Amino acid sequence: MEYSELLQPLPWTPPTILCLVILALPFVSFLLMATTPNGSRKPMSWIASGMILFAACLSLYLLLSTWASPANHTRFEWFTIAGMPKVTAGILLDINTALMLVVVNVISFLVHAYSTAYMKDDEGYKKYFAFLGLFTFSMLGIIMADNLLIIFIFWELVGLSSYLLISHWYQKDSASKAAKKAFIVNRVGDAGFLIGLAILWVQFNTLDIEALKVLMQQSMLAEGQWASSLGHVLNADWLTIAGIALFLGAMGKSAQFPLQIWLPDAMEGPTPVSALIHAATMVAAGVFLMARIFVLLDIHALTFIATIGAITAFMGAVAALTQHDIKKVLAYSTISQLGYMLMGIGVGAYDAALFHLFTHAFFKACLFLAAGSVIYALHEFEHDTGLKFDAQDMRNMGGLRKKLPFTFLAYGVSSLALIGIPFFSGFLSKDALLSGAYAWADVMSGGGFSFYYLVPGLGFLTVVLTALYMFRQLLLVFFGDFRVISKHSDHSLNEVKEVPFVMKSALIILGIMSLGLVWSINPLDHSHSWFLGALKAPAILTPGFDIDWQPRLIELMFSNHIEVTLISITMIIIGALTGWYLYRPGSPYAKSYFDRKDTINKFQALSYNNWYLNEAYKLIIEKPLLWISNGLTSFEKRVIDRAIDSLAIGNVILAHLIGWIDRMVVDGFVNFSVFFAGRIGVMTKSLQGGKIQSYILIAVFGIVLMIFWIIW
Amino acid sequence: MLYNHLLSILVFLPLTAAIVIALLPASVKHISKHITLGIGCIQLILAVILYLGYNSSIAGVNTIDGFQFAVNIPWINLELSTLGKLSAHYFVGVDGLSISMVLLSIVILFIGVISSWNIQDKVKGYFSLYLILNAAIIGCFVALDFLLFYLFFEFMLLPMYFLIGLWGGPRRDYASIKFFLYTLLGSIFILIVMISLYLSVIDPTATAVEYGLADNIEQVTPEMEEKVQSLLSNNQLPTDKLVHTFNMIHMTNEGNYIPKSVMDMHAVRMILGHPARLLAFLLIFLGFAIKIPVVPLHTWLPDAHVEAPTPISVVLAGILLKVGAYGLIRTGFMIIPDGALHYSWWIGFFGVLSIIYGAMNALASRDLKRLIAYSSVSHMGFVLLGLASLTAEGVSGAVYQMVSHGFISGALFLIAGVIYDRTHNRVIENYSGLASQMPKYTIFVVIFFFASMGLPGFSGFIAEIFVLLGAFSSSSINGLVPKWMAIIATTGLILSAAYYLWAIQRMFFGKFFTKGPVKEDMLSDLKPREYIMLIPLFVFALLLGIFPDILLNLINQSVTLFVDVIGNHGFQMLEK
Amino acid sequence: MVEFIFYFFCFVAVLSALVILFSKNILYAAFSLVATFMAVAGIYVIAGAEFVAITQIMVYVGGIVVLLIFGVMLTNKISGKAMITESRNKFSGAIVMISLSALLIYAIFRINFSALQSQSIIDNHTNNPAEGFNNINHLGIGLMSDYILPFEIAAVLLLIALVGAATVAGYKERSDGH
Amino acid sequence: MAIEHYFILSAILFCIGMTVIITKKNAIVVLMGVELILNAANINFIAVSQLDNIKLGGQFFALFVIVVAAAEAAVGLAIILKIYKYFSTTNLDEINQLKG
Repeated sequence: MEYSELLQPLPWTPPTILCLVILALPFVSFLLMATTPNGSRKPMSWIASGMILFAACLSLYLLLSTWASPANHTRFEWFTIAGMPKVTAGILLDINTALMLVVVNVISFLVHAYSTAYMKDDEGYKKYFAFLGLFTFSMLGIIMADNLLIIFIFWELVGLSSYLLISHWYQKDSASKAAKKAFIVNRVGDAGFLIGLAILWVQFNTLDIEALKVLMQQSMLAEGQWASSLGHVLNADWLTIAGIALFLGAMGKSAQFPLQIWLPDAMEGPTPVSALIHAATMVAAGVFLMARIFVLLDIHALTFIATIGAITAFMGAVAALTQHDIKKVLAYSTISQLGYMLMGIGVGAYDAALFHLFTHAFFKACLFLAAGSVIYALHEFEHDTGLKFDAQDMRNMGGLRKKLPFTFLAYGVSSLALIGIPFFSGFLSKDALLSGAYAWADVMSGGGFSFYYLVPGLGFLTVVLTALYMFRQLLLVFFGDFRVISKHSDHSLNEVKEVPFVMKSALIILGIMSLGLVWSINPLDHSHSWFLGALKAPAILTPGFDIDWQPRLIELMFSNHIEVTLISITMIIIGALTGWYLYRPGSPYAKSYFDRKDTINKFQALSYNNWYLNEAYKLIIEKPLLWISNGLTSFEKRVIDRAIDSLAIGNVILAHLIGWIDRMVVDGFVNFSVFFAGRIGVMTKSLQGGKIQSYILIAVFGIVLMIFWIIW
Repeated sequence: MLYNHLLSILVFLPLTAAIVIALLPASVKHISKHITLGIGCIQLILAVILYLGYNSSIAGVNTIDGFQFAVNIPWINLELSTLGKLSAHYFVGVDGLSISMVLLSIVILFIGVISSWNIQDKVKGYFSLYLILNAAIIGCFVALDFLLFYLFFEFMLLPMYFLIGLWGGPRRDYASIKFFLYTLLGSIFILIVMISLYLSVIDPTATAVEYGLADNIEQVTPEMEEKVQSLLSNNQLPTDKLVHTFNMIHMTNEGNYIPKSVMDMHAVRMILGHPARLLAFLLIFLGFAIKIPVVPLHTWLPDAHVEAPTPISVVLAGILLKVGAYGLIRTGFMIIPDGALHYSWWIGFFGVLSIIYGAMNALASRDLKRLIAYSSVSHMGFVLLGLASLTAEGVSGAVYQMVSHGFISGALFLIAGVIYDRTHNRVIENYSGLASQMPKYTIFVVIFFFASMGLPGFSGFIAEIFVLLGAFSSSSINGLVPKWMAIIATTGLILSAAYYLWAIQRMFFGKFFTKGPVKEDMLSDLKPREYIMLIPLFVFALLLGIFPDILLNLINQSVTLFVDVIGNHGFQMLEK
Repeated sequence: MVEFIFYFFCFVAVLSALVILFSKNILYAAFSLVATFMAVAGIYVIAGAEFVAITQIMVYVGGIVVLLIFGVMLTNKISGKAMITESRNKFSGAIVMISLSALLIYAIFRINFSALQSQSIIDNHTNNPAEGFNNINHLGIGLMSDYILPFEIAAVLLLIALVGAATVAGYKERSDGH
Repeated sequence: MAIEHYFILSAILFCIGMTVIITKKNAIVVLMGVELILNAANINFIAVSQLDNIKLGGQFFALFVIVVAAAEAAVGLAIILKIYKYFSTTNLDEINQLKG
């Protein structure tokens, strides 16, 4: 029937075979690193990097060769479950996939290369590279898979590799706790993902994305019921819930409110890992997933996504304002940027969201690696001088631009990209996103004012905050005095050395990718971007979706982007000036900041503690959960077990009772009858006591009885 | 020739060996473990033959001809004058549901032998009991005659009791008696139902012979059986010509029920105001629920696991729990489908309750083995939920979970055994940072913990996801299990991640130190024998996770028929 | 007056009978037996049976009680001590006897004597005996006519009893003498 | 004189006599009890004979009873004497040859 057509196996084509090779390379690297002896770790790591480089080249070739060509799809039957259409698996290579392949492989390669220097003295060097391979493999799996089930599988696997990499320094309690937290929070999202899958499975009995698209289009929405062409009927709400549930998966992985708490903690992992996983690729998987299933979402789910995205963008930016840790700032910034992307998905700016994903991947990776360089340099400094200080605390840094000029350059370029300064990549993608959001608010509110404007409003507000915290970071790290030295005057700044070449080269490549010119011929207008030209938002196929919605959005987006650009530039200037004013070298505010221990007001505390989400979770979920668990255990011990025990004891008592009854009653009866007979004998014998008077007595007694009987 | 007797060999070979070991002179008692290992090897070879010879396109389930490797020999025949004739057969055979269990059992039992290699104490007794257990387990999975099934089912109890009670930990007396009482209680419920079924069901073939339609069993044609059944339904058969049977397959056939008997499907008898068949299902469910185990009848499990020696924990978690689930499928669901449908909401509810309750308790466990035991409770809840949904996905998922949990929980108990072997202490907080001291061990722990929490790539994932899909779709396909149960069950996945990761974090990560009675020099990394045990389980869990067809091919036909029979047939009956 | 005498005799009879019952000394018992007999004889007189009363006194007091006292003396070695007899079965005897007497008295009160008396032919004579009516005459005539056979038998019985008594009491010595 | 009074006296004497028979250890005292009982019976006879003045049946019976009582007393005493010779006691407790 229809299913056999929908899910028919599709043959392998050269591009998909290439995909398979690309997928296999990191896995082979993982196996190599996992099985080879520790002695050969250096050369093996170079081989691993080489394999990723090869994969990157292949994916670049793949991108170029499949540019603007229709999607390549290969599908094969995976397994059969009783009475159901076959469960398939396969590779779906479209433009998104090809682009993501390049991004993941390139960044992965750069991180591999960077790590050979960064991790060179680490005990777990081999383990580290193995897990990097595993991660790359899983990430590529998400990108290529044509089936939500497969995506889910790799989805969990990236969670696993993220877990393993965060807990790389497992001897540190904070690292192992962070890893655990990351995995569990991701699991929460995954549970939602699973429910989304279940809803789709119930309706369509398949999870193949291409088939789902067809089936979704065929399904009907009428009278509050959502009927699939299979005849399965659900309440229409489930259509929205399916979208939201799938988004829940993305919320977990992409650290969206309220599941963003794991990402800052994940900075416990090595910095290159943070760059690869927690900035560039894995956290973007949520965005990628949403893009994959974009056409299956309905308007309510989209609104939900946009709202959550905007809230997260704002919350992340606020939290980034007051962090001391150089990586934490970047982590919150990542959360914020991911919020932007998902807001983009939610507002229908599909292409802008993906565009931002790619630009962000590069500049954020660059930022992280640059931050890694700073940390590396300071660690070396710490090592050389024997000073003890926290190499990640920005309050200890300052003035490093002189000693780490190269790092400063990369950091500056990518910071500007992140802030969204014109001529840098971030400007293009962020503007596209904001104009999309603005257009969406216009469309949704139907011209009048409404709460929909809060979404672009939060977006613009976040621009201010982004500029503020990035300027703050730049100023704190690279300008002013090197504060460790100013505290310990017997050392000089000269002892801080620039990082090795291999690290620098990674920064170069990523820094270049942060420039606007790479992405667009006209770096002031995102609509001229070659990139956006290639990405086109697909038409949403959900039943009951307004067909005019997307064209109207695009129309408005084009018309409003000039004003959006102006607004955002104004916002950036405001943010940048505030940042400069507060944290310029020698400013009183900055001075007081370096000395104080605690946050000075409620707002700062709120920001520093990431809106107290951790505490809230502890209070609302963790504590009650543990309390209930312990309660259940003691309930089991005290109530169930005791009931069982007392049942057993009662049984024993009953047995004893029955034993007693047996002895006393049953045996007693026998004994008694014997005793009774004997007694009777004794009694009658005693009557025959030879005592005549006794006989007479009894006779008289008899007479008494007789008289008694007669007169009554 | 071999095919016909394959199952019998599988059952009676260990039994014979048990007798041989019991008769060994004390001077050569050390070879008893070699004998047991040899039997295990032979069984493995036979299992391969079984797997290769099995025709997965035949469903079995409720058709006598559909069972493969079947042997059906009269066993007990009694003339009961006016009560008719009693006939119990030695009837064994496998279909998709049971062959997976048989294969699982053989593998786990083999691994159990390797794990028992270090037993020093009362070697002869241990291994002969182990072999008796072996025979009873396989017998239970292949028996198709209720009496035979019950016999094997009860037979498992005794060696298990002694194995826990004699070779167990410090509180073994308590644990073994608790185990014994619980399961004995369950058996009694099953016995009641078995007898009432026996009184209600006839063997149409034998009755045809008895009635004079044919001279012997070979000559009986399906038409004759139909004639017997129509005569029976019209009350035209004299009672002394009825041949009562324990045959489970006959029990699934509506036509074989004596009108107005206790379990009659047409005119429902009421007992205490409840339909007798529903009560019977309830009893069967209770009986097997203890074995599965279902919260709140599970408290024997943590104690039994904690006190049992490692190999016995492995067998207990890997196979014995599955006997409960398998029995529920084979008897409860197949014979009384109307009851299964009527109570499906409750079955699903108890499944979900087990999932959450088990996970919560695991979260609060301070003992590694207890944690794993509770995780077993939690995972067996998925089996129940899948069965309750009675959708193809759900039931497949449930059967898959049974097999998958067999491998994974077996491995988990081996893992707990590794640490117990070295330190005789399983309290989680006594350890920290084991990853730096025992890196290889840690790798296996992480692998199996993740496998158990349903990480994709391992068998548990396929099982759990299909159970959840099935439970979710049940409400729109047959309306048996509401959606919220599936949604709550997914939180079980989160909780399982929580307790496993927390355990990993506490025991394996962090700075290396030990507390309490545990000394640092006790901890050495894995030994070759332990690799031999863990690697096969790892391979099986991985294979089943990546190529689910290996198992699904075996069970698909049976599951399809099973769902079809119960779904359609049961609903018809329930309406009556 | 007659009632008073009757009750007096009743009182004496019962009292002396109780002395027999409660006294430990056998001789006291024997003598109070005499008193009882005398009182009973008095009651006979009141009941209009003078001859029986005389016979009572002669036979009992003159014969039986003397015999009894002889018996007492013959069976007790007199050594200055009082002749004491113990009691036994006190409690059960008391219970049985109290209940018996209670039952008897209850039964007597249940009897409707007035009906009995009204049906009696001689009803009037009871209260007013005819003048010149002589009991002894009637008794003598009766004994020699209507009751001759019992009278003779009683005589023979008495004879046999006395002979037998003498034989029993004295036989042993002779047999010993053999 | 109401006839019940005779009956009541007779009943009381009978009971006392019976009690004497049952409780006393000495055989001769027991014999006294027997005499009391016979007297009680006689009282009844005499009382009833009041209702039958002409025929005097009660008085005749009373006379015969007295005669028989005399004979009984004679024989009884003879036996007691014999017993005393044989057992050297008249204590009935010690004479338990009839003990089963």
